[in-house]
Amino acid sequence: MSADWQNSPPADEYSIEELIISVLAEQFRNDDQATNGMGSFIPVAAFMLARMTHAPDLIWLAGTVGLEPRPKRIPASTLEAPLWKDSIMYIEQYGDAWHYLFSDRWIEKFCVGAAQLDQFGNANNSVIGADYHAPKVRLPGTAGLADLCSLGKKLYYWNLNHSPKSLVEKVDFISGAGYLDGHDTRDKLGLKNGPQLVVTNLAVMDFHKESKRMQLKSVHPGISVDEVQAATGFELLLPQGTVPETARPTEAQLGMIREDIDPDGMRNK
Amino acid sequence: MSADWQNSPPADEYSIEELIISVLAEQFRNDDQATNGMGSFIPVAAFMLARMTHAPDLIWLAGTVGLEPRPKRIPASTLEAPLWKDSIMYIEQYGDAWHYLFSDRWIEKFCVGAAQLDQFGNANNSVIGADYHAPKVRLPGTAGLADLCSLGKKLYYWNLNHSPKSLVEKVDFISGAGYLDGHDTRDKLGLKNGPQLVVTNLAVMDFHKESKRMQLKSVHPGISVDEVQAATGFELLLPQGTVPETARPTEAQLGMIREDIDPDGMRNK
Amino acid sequence: MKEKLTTIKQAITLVNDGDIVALQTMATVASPMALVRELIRQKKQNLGLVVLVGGIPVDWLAAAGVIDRLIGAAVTMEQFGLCQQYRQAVEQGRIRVEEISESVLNARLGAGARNLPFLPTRGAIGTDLMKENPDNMKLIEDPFGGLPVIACRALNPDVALIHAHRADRFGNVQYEPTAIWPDIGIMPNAAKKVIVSAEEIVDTEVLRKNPDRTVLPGFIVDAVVEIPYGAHPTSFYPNYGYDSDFHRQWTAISRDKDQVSDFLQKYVSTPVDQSDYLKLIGGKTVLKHLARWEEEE
Amino acid sequence: MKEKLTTIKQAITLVNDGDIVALQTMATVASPMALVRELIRQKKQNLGLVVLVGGIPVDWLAAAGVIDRLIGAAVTMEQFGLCQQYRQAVEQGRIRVEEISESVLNARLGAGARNLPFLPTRGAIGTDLMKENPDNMKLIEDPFGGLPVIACRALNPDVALIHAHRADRFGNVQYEPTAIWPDIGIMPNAAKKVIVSAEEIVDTEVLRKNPDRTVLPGFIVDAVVEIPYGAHPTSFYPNYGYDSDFHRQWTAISRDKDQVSDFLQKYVSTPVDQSDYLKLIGGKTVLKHLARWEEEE
Repeated sequence: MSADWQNSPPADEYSIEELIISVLAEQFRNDDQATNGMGSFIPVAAFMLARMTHAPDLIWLAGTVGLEPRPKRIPASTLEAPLWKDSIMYIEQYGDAWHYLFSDRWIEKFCVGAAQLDQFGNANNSVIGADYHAPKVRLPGTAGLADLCSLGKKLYYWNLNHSPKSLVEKVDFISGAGYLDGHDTRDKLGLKNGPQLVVTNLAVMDFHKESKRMQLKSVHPGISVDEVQAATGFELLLPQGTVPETARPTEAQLGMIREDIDPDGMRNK
Repeated sequence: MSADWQNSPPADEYSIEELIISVLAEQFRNDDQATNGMGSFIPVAAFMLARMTHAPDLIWLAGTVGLEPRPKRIPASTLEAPLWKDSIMYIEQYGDAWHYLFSDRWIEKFCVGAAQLDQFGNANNSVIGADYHAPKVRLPGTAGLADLCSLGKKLYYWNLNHSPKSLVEKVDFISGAGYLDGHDTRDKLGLKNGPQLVVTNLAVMDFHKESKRMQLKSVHPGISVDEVQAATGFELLLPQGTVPETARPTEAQLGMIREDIDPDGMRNK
Repeated sequence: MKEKLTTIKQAITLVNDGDIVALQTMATVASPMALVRELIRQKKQNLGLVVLVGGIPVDWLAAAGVIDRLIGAAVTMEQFGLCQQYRQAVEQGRIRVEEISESVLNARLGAGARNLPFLPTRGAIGTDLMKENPDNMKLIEDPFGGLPVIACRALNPDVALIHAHRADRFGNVQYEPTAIWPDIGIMPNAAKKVIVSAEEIVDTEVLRKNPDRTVLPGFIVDAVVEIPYGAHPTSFYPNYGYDSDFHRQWTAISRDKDQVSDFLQKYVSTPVDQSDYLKLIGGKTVLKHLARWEEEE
Repeated sequence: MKEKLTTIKQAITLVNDGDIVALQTMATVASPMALVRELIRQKKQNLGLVVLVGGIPVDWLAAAGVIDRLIGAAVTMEQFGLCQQYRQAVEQGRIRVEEISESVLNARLGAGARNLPFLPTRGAIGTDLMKENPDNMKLIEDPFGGLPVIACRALNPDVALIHAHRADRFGNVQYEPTAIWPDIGIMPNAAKKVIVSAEEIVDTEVLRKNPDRTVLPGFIVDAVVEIPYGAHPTSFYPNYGYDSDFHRQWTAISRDKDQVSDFLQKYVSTPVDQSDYLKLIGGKTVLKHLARWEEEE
């Protein structure tokens, strides 16, 4: 743990990936449990950063497989063995994972990307287009997202391409349940928690407490509210008063990301 | 494997346990899979005997845990590690056992004892007496028997104390489903197979094809049909013609039981 | 990671009167006997037990009046006979038994561990277990038109008591390759709290050498204590066998109230700690003998 | 025990046209690629695939026209991108997808393995997966009055294809300590037939040294073949990493029909055996490189 991370000044130069990593890292507390899926270089960097700074006891289940691993740095895949090097435990993926991951008892937080995300935080990683059996684009598929969204997880979405195509009024297919039609439609199915935050290359959004509509939380340095709205496929709710600026990563955080966590730059791939 | 077991003459002197072991051994074929539970010295001896003679490929899951073990001899417990010495695989008992044991896909044959067995092969290892919550006798409990009886296993019961108390018209409590009320009452619940044979200190019984009532199959040497009937708490069906005599164990079988399988005499405990 | 290492006294204060306690135990195999003795010393009351197949710990807890109900598939000490104190208590209506089969136990605990309302089984269909247990076992139709199944209601014990080969101070628990019964394979996953005694507390580095042998992650464990020979008189493969002489001593007197009281006084109340207990049961001579496993002699 | 050792040609004749084939595969992890190539060589038709997360083998089987339906949670090669041949086939309606989540897959296969008509999950509630799959996912009430669950219909694939670290000639299969995904942890248990390729065939005595590492008992396995590097170009921990260069070669041409045809001709049809294939993919130099795992350099 870097001794001076708490007093480090905000950095002047940073990449958008580094900003997103620092925003996500902030979401993880010392008594949280988190896990990552495939292609999750940014969340993995965020977990590692949180563990090196304010949340050393954050429990991390790498790739849903390895408990408390010690990868030297972020490897080329977040779903291959080098990520869970030196784990304390291997979670068997049919039985154990059902207890720890596919239930709402443990591992509460999950960071994930989605091809489409709508105003109520519903996620689509399945198909673009109206015809499910002859789609315009066949996406990878829901993988575990459908489960995690419905099983009381707190979901943190990241999106490097904030656009009206990725943030849409209504997803073509619900691969992961957000707040469904808003208000209490999620609660009524007995689904706890749900989407918490959406961090993009332009802004940070959360969800309105009552209506469950997506709401601007902060804009990144140099980005205007209008720019964010113009890049969004639906009307974003605005917070009361001035929209704050997203906190920049600190120099100390950047040092850790660039030198310790991800010297190979997997976060940019 | 003893070379001359096939031509060995019937023995003159043998214990009732040895007779029962040889009768049970006969039930296991080369392509069968079998397992044993607690306190199962007689079935274990039968499996070992079958494997040393006519069924060398009989798959044995020792204590439901150890696949194809090589115990030196029958140990003092059939549910402790010495029984599954040198196994090829340990079957994990929550997940794997559900697939291999608590389904009707694998491990078809099971030998078991029951405190009470009725005319339709229903078994009781739970309570003696009418009041379930203040029974006359609290027996150990069903353990896995309730499952195995309902999950398409072929069940082979042994009983060293053939009496009107152990072979009763109706069990006080069905801990393991036999043919229920006989005829097609078992079939109607979709339960396959069921009790095949009851081997006691007096006789061997099977079940009538249509009525599913217990039927005398053979009487042990020196025992009369009347003696068997008198020791039975219900009317036994009789086969057509003369009731045959149970085949005695051979000299070769006795040698294997006494010298190789069970030199410590666990079968008599 | 959070510190979970504590004393046996502190650990057992996590058990409240009236709790449903999931207890690792087979007829003579691997049971957290030191934790069980501490339950008796702390005079816990009205506990319910969940066991797959209960042996001597069930008999002791029955004898000491700690338990008033049991959910399980069987209670017996196999070749040492029935648990007489338990049996008397049931016959006299002091312990209420919810007898379930192994697959029903698996289903109830599995549902609990997954936070599902139930899991199905087709084991036990046609038996009287269902008739006596309509609150937890219901026959339901297959929505796809197949055979009906028994829906087994989720069971989440308040606390699970486990003995293991080793653990670190953060509650990560390892088991040596051996039989993994549901009492270690599913009970702690379903329980709301988990208390573990381990033969030894090791550095986390030791666990990292064999991550496949870690059976419980620290985040589900609430307390861990170091108790060498913590399963005596039950067996703990490969470390030591069950103590036949001790079991026979117990069964010789276990029908008699006064003798039972003396026995528990001697072996449960008097020893000040595990080391004291181990001296009492015969010390190194006996422990060396058990380490050889009697069947191997 | 019964002999199960055979040739890859014989083993794959156990797969019939139209079968539902459960395939071990993650994005870039452990897939029985030699068996997959043999499916293509034998020109199997109208196969359905069951995958957790399919990678390059799914793309090849789509490209070769072997499969016409897929039951699975995702298809992607992670950092190497989408499976373009698969994607085109789905978009053109040549492959029908039953997309299910991981817990639904677990439930469908788990029910199959236990011979239960269904298992429940509360994953995927509220998604559109259910709407598209009413035959296999039905919302049912909890008979105990709790929240409803999705009943997931039992799935018993006709055959499972598995690659493992070692096996004996009787079909007992071992896996080294590593991630155990559902493709090895439950798929073969649910399947009606199981075909295994292993890095090496060993004497049964070798398996007896580590019975905890045996993942499949011989009695559920129908055929076993020895195929060193049988998972190439996917990874097989700890033996070898995935072949990044090979994956990139594939993705560079995988949108183009003719180039795809040439690629499959070269790597699938031409090699006469595994040894020939290994020479073709770069021989010892490449294999040595993969054995080091690129991340560890």
